[in-house]
Amino acid sequence: MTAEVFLFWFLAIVTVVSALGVLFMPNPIYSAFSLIMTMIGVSALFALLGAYFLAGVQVIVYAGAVLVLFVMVMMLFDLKSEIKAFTKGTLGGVFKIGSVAVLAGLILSAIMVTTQGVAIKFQGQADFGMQPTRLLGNKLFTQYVIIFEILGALLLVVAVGAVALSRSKGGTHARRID
Amino acid sequence: MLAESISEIGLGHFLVLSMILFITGMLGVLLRKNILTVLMSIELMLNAINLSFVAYARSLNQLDGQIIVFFIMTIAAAEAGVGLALVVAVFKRFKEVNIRFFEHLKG
Amino acid sequence: MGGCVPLYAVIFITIFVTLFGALLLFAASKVGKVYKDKVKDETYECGIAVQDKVDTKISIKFYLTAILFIIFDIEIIFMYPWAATYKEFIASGNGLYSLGAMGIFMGVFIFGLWWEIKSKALEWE
Amino acid sequence: MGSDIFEVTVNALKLVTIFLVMVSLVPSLVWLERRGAAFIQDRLGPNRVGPLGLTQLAADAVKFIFKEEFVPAKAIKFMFYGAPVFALLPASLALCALPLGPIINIIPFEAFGQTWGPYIFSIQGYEASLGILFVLAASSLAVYPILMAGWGSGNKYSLFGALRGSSQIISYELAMGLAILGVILIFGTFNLNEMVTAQNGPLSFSAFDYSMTLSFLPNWGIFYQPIGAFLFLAAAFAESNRLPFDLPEGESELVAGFHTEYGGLKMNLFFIGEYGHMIVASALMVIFYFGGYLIPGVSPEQVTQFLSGFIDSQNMTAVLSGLIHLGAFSIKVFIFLWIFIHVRWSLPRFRYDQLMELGWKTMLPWALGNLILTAVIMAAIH
Repeated sequence: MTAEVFLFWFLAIVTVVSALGVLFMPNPIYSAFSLIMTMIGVSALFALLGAYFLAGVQVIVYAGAVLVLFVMVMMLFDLKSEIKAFTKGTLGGVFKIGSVAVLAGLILSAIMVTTQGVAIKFQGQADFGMQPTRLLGNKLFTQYVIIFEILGALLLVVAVGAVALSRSKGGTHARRID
Repeated sequence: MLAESISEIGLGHFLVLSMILFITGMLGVLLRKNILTVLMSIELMLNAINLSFVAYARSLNQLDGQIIVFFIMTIAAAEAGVGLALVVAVFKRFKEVNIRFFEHLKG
Repeated sequence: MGGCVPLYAVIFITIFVTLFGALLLFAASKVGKVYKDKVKDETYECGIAVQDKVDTKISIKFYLTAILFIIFDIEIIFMYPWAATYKEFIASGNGLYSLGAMGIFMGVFIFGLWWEIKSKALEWE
Repeated sequence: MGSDIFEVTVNALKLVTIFLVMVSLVPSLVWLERRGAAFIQDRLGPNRVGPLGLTQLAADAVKFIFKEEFVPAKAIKFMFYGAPVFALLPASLALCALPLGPIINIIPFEAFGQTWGPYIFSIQGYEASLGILFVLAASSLAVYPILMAGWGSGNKYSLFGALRGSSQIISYELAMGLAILGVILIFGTFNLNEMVTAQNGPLSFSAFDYSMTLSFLPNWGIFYQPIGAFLFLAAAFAESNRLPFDLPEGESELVAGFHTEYGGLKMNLFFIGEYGHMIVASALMVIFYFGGYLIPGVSPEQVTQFLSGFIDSQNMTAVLSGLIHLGAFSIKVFIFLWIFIHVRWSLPRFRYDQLMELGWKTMLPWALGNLILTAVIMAAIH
């Protein structure tokens, strides 16, 4: 068992357990902390796959920014642990879980069929230095430059939208004419 | 066969792991009542997709997959920003963050 | 193999530090004497009787700051690969192209920042 | 982790040592801070326990451990205890990724009837190839202990302190990220080791086929990024919650901020985290702008050559040279730590709106301007 194999199983267990934590924790704030753990685990998996830049970005963006916002919003709501964390309806629940199980089976069989003999070779394949990041930057600014600019515009729209939403004095009926 | 699949890590392993995370996120979206948990589950699903993209990028030895992941992360962050701004606005109005709130939106 | 050294080391130091803190806390909880007291267990509010049902009103500004942080953080993250490759672009004679591509992006960024400042979204009082 | 037991042990010991040095630096820094404060305010400071009051450190440590264990009734136990433990993590993770000295090459040697080596050791916990990104990622996790403490204490002052603290940290992270971008632009790499080696030698500018060498100045980042260095330093103060940015603890408004309910060892762990951030920030400042472990005017090769005049063993020379550079690095870091302490006792605290205004409306535009200026100059002089 090589180092990578051990790391993979370790990280797989960490991510799956904490992902299940997101699903089953009754208190959303614990769900959030569980999700942080998942994000860090996924980031470590990225590092294992040689995507060092993405591993860093994953932690900075998800754990360092998005989840901070989630936790802060939960503090605003002052959410207590919910007794009924899941939606009502036995029949609906069975139907949902059943359809998800069918989807899982489909994906699994697709993976089984398509990945016969496709292996990731860890030894000596990936370059763990600065070079992949430079190549990524190069590609981003030549081949994908249009998408990059569009995303810049998208982020501007999101910033304006967030400000506008926080301006609204609560809900859609706030400024109705009486 | 089993021993081999434990000691040899291939693309399939990462894809199956990605699928498990995706399914967990999906169940969270479908089953949880709290809208914040639903949003977090969506983030989890996007993460699962990212993982499979990076695994493919490594397997095919191409960086395009990684760039797509970079874009997905941007979209996910934007989605979280707008989604939470909406949730805060809704909470200020109705003091309620459960999914059943959306029943009020009918007609 | 080489790429895995940091991952192992990072996991090692994470576990070590966590254990160090936890054990220290555990040891400290064993050596000191504990006197239980109902009044002492109360939340500290400068000696005033605890106001139990507080409707914690937290300014919306904190969330707005966090949301804007996410967006600007992403934009800054986009600049990292650019900064790493800028020297190469200059060396290969495409410096102006790279600068222009980033200039448009940066223009959008600056416009966003200017708009936020102008619309008083960053105003605290 | 390594190829044989010796290498693995040394690497693990290195990590543990760096962490323990960080932890044990904190009491000395606290002593320095108290004596320094007394010096600045024309007082004596702690001088009773031992020579110069130095054993005050040990007395404090013993007191912290023997303090009564206290949990408020309303606290959420997991968060309340988890916060101080996790407060240690970001700083120690970041510190382990910093290059503290040059790489030591060990040629094969005989010991215990066996040949060991050759080895390559770096005076660094681990070399993350994208060092800056790793440090940024680790320090972006520093928000969570604060939020956990604020939430877990079940106290509204703690909660407000935590919200303020986290908002402040994330706001200044932007300015910090942009200031660091200037450095990346200059050196063209994320790797901290490459950055330090790029700062070797005398300062030389070259533009339009002209080149100018100032042999009396080292080739440090500060001469390329003066504005960036200042912005980075200011942002580092805010990131480590130090005065004039210690709003999360603003005792005039919030009792003691997010650690209102903490006492004894738990409080001490928060302290270690905060001072750890200070150490990391100073070390980053040195690495980005002040040549890292390099001694001004002397290159590592010259040091090794000089040492080999006295010592025969090549391995001993390498190790000794490494230690000398580590010493140079420590001196530089200590200068910045002293600046941290001096500023704390010289400047008053900001008001919260002033703080946010400074972060978003002053430092962010300046950092952006600095970045654009750097990029344009780099393109122009080519």
